[in-house]
Amino acid sequence: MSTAPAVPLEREHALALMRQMLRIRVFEDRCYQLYGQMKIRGFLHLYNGEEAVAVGALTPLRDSDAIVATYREHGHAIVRGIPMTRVMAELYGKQSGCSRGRGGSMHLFDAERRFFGGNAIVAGGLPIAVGLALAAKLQARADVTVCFFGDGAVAEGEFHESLNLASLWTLPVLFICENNLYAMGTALQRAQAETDVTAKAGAYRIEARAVDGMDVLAVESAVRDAVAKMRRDGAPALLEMRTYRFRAHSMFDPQLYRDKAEIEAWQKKGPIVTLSTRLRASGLMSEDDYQRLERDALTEVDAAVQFAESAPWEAVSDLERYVYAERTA
Amino acid sequence: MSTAPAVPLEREHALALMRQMLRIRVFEDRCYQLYGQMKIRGFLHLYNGEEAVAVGALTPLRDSDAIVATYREHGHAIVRGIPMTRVMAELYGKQSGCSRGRGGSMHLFDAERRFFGGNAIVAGGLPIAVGLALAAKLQARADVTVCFFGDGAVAEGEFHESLNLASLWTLPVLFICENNLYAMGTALQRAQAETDVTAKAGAYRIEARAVDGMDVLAVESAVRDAVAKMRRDGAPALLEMRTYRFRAHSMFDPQLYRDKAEIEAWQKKGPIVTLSTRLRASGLMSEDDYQRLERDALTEVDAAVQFAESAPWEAVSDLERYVYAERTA
Amino acid sequence: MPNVPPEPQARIAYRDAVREALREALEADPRVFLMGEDVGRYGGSYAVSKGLLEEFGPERIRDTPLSESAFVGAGIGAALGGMRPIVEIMTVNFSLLALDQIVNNAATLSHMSGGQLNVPLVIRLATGAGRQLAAQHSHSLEGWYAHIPGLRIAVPATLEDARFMLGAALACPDPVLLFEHLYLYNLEGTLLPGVRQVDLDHAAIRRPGRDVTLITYGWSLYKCLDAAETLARESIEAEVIDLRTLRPLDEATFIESVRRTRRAVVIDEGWRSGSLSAEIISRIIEQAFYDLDAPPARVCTAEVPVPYAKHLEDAALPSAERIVTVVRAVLAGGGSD
Amino acid sequence: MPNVPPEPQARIAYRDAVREALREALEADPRVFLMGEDVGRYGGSYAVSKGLLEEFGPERIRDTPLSESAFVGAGIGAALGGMRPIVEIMTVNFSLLALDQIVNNAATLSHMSGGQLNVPLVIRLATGAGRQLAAQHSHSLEGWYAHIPGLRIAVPATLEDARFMLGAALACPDPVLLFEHLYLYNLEGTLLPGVRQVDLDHAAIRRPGRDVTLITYGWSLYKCLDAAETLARESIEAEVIDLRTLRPLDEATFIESVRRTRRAVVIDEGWRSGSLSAEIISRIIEQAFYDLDAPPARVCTAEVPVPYAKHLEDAALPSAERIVTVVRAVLAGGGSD
Ligand SMILES: Cc1ncc(C[n+]2csc(CCOP(=O)(O)OP(=O)(O)O)c2C)c(N)n1
Ligand SMILES: Cc1ncc(C[n+]2csc(CCOP(=O)(O)OP(=O)(O)O)c2C)c(N)n1
Ligand SMILES: [Mg+2]
Ligand SMILES: [Mg+2]
Repeated sequence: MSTAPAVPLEREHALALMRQMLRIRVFEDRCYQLYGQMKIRGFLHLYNGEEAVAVGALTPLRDSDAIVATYREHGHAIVRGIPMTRVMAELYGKQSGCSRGRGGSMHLFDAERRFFGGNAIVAGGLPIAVGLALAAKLQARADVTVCFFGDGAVAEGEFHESLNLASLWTLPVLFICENNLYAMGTALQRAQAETDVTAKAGAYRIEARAVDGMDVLAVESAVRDAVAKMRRDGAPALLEMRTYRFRAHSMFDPQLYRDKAEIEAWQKKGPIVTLSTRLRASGLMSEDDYQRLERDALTEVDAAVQFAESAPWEAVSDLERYVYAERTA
Repeated sequence: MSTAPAVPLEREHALALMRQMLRIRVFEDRCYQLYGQMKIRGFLHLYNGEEAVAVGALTPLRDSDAIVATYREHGHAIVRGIPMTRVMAELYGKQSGCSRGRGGSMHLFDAERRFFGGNAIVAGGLPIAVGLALAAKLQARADVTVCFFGDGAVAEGEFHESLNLASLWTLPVLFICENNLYAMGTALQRAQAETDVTAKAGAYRIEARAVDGMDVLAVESAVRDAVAKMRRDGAPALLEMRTYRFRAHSMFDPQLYRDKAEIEAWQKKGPIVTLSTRLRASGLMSEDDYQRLERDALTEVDAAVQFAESAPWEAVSDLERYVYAERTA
Repeated sequence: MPNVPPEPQARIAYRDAVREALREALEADPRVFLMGEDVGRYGGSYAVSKGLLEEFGPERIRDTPLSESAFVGAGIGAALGGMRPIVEIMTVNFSLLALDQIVNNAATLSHMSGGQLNVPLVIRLATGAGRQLAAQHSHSLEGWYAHIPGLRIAVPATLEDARFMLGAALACPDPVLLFEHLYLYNLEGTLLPGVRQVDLDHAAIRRPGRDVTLITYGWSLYKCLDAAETLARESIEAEVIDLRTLRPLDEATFIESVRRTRRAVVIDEGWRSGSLSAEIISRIIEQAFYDLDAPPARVCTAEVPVPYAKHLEDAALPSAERIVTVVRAVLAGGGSD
Repeated sequence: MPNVPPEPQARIAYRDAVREALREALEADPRVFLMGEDVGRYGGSYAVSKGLLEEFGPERIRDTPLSESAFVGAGIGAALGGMRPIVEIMTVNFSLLALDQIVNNAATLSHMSGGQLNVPLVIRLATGAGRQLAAQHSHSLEGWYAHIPGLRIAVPATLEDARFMLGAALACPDPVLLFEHLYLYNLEGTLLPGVRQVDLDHAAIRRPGRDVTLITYGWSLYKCLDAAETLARESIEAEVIDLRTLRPLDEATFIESVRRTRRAVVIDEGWRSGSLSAEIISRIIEQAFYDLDAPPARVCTAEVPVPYAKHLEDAALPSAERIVTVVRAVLAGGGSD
């Protein structure tokens, strides 16, 4: 498993990573509350504990790269730059939401930022990522497509078909498996005959590495390396991020399948506390810095809630719009 | 690649293998003619060149084992013991056919002989084989399920899902890949990033071996060993049979994708000529023996054609039967 | 048993009725087993199978990987192999990944083999919208599946059907798909005393009436019953028919009803175009055209991928209000909304 | 160009018309590429794309592995990425393996993203029965697909549509499924001079008539035209409408026709229950009920997985004879067969 690199870390960059992780954490915690208040409805899948993956993976990307995510994608959306206001408005189902209230938590989109969802079908995004990479290749662009999916997705046929196709055609897709050890209540070892996800990549001649997904620096460096190589050789790669979700699968999950001790053990190696300890130890971040970042995140989330609360509803008369493209005469 | 074993071969057994291969070859050649005469219609996929696989694989099985095959399954059906008369009648679309004329070449069935088709969807049989093995396991029977599929099927998601499930649940499925190097006109290296099919089994912790699929003795011994082990430990296995089809993919294939020289080279190592040479050299088979076996096969095929010609048609009034089970009051 | 007072019926939720059905089936027949995603440790994504793993063990309550095509196909194979599998596809939305197995194998094997094989497989699927789950989690495809010969499609709408349809499905040698509307899992009530089994052959008149026939199934049944209440206050007596099985359709029941009421409205959560309601209307036209006083009408889901926002989702789905409006229009000789 | 005599039209087969359309599209727009199983080296399983690999090279004529879900999904992704992919699914039968991508992604992305995304993807599929390919290779699911909002479903039945519908589909920002009946590939004739493009919006009256409207599409069009010939000999003038697109339906054209003829028969190769014909009948009932002299009727495929044997397959499919019989019954005030 690859861990953080030995290159010196700059204060500004370190704080930027911390800031992004805190933005996600505070956002998710607020979502949790808002669900209790019935402001957010439908399925809600929170990212607590996995922040290092989205932050580390998206930080090294270019604006022209494409991203495909899952239904647990608030963090990815926010880090990619979709304003938190628009993400929160989407969770409220408002017209100002990033999908005009039609998508909700599982379907955040931003065409301009090349954020292609938000897919609620497990493994459903992998073929799309392959196609986005094919488009880039055919257009001779050096852009990569980063595709996130869970450990549960590995069992789906689309995982197999997509990895083969990407490798066969030498397409620049970075497959990022967010291995949080469970697919709903199904532990990896009850879903996979071979639990080492990287071991599967060989069947497609794809290079793969496991990464400590609780360490944002490890994630960032692994992705940076993989993407740099990919821009040169155009070949796909797979990174398995070993991580853990701190909260239930969704808001309806009594978590019968795992015990508190396991969760607590993982919380001790949480991505925020890990980076925090490290930065304090190395003197790159003070307690004040941390407080400020957290305060900023709270302020931003407050503003997002404010925005969402006062945002307008889509008119019911527009229900049937956007099913087909609107033709301009 | 595993080749023939060093154990002594008995004359009777050797001739039985030869007999079965000749039955298939002569049957297929007749089908080819009959297609030209428009006696057989629809899609017709002939097995010429691959006879050693069906013969070697089915010979070691018990009556209680289950078989799942593809649309290129005449050989398997015949070796399994479905009377040639009923197979030929099926190709004619007659009521006496083994599927009452409803299935045709791609859908031969025999419930009694546990021959579960005849599946025209590439890779469609793999999940069914997993389920048959699951049934055997739940019923504590030591029966195995043998599942045939082509190299093309390896790219399908169902290959991946089925192998994982069989291994995860320790189900006695023998996956036999009939790797004839092409899926229609698509050569393996244009379909697979990793062309070694056995290399894929590791991703599911399944044991795999490549076998010389032109050598019926090699096939038989590999299957015998795999099945013996499977009856003990219940775990799935994969055998890749390296073989070649001598004829076109189906009757509509101009074979633009391969050249004559390649076909001729493979024909020289054909399963019948290979076994024949070997048996003659070792004195286990005389020219007379061979002539007699071939004559017997011709006689049997003649009789099958005779039977099919004179067999009755299903009544049109029975068109809607068998869609649902007929309830006995 | 005369003179024995009926046992007081405990209140039961639809979810629990399904669980009771599962438990009964598992107890009664060793060939029965349940498999699907998270049916075991998790307790079922809608808590339907909660406790069954502890009771019946992991051989009979099998958590599967996320491999819809393979485990549905494995259900077909196990059925061919002599078992009586119950496969749960978490929701109908994911069944699209298993559609090849369902349509090309489960539905064809009997006919294609000339009647040699049967596929006694039961597939349970949660279906429907109404919980703000958005476009990929809100399909109502039961009517769509009803197009496929070889399948039987059943939709338990009442507690009794939730409790006993599974038994009927397991007794049937054909593949049966049971669609449980996710909105109904919380439905509570008492089981009708005396009901011990149900069939898969007959529609049921859930409310008799003389002025118009409302033909429906699943969650929409309750919307129809609500609408009928409202209409009754206007002295319009609506007969409400619960189709129960969508394939084969028990057309005798609804044709007879429409012949009496001379007016019909079909209510169906499928998207309007090509919905089951179109089939029902066509059957009425083919068989009772000259008995009609007005063209049959329908209330369906708007032709949009179901949106997340509540007000939009509500607007997209059939509602008691829309049903009332359409019934009034039909009584005035007019048509669909 | 006055005074220039029209070029003599060469005879052309349907298959070649599709190939010409592909060639034109590939030449006109560098964003267009074709991918699918055996479209390249093999030349297409129905020889449609023969020669294109040599002409346009392997980057634009891409042979895919047998991975329907992945390459259809890749088509969606490529469309999102600015390309204009044409994905060939060898036959509709195999599209069941890609249905999740088609229904849950291609059809929903525009709406689900609030109109931000479009999926300008064209999927070509061979469809239909009639070649003794048996139950797993004879589906006619175009009507079934027409149930899904977000998709456009088009069925070229004539040489002109085979030649020009692809262009219209590529110009459309929405996902379009083009169903080519495998029986039509050998159809030969000359292209109507002057036709240079077609739309995806309108049905076409292929034969005018006053006594009854036959509504159909695809291969069945020719059966209807044959039936109309027979009927004409009995002085029954049938109007024949080719729907051309099944979603959205151009109902204006057939409703107007039925209002004139006052009688309708729908002919559709889908299985009868839940077929597109039911939708057509429902639309007629909803909009022209009071204009009808007899209940509309339909001729569909029997409700069986299509059998191999020729006499059984023939009996299962719509035929000119059955159409004639049903039309006579409708003219006598009766109904469907
Ligand atoms: C094809 C499909 N099957 C089932 C589901 C229901 N479901 C939603 S999330 C989930 C678990 C996925 O686990 P994983 O891929 O590990 O992602 P995680 O939730 O752990 O991030 C399941 C079974 C689904 N959405 N799609
Ligand atoms: C799912 C699916 N896709 C496509 C086809 C069309 N098809 C029939 S056979 C075939 C090639 C299969 O090749 P392989 O698995 O290697 O078997 P072989 O024919 O060589 O024995 C194809 C593409 C099909 N039948 N099923
Ligand atoms: Mg997970
Ligand atoms: Mg092959």
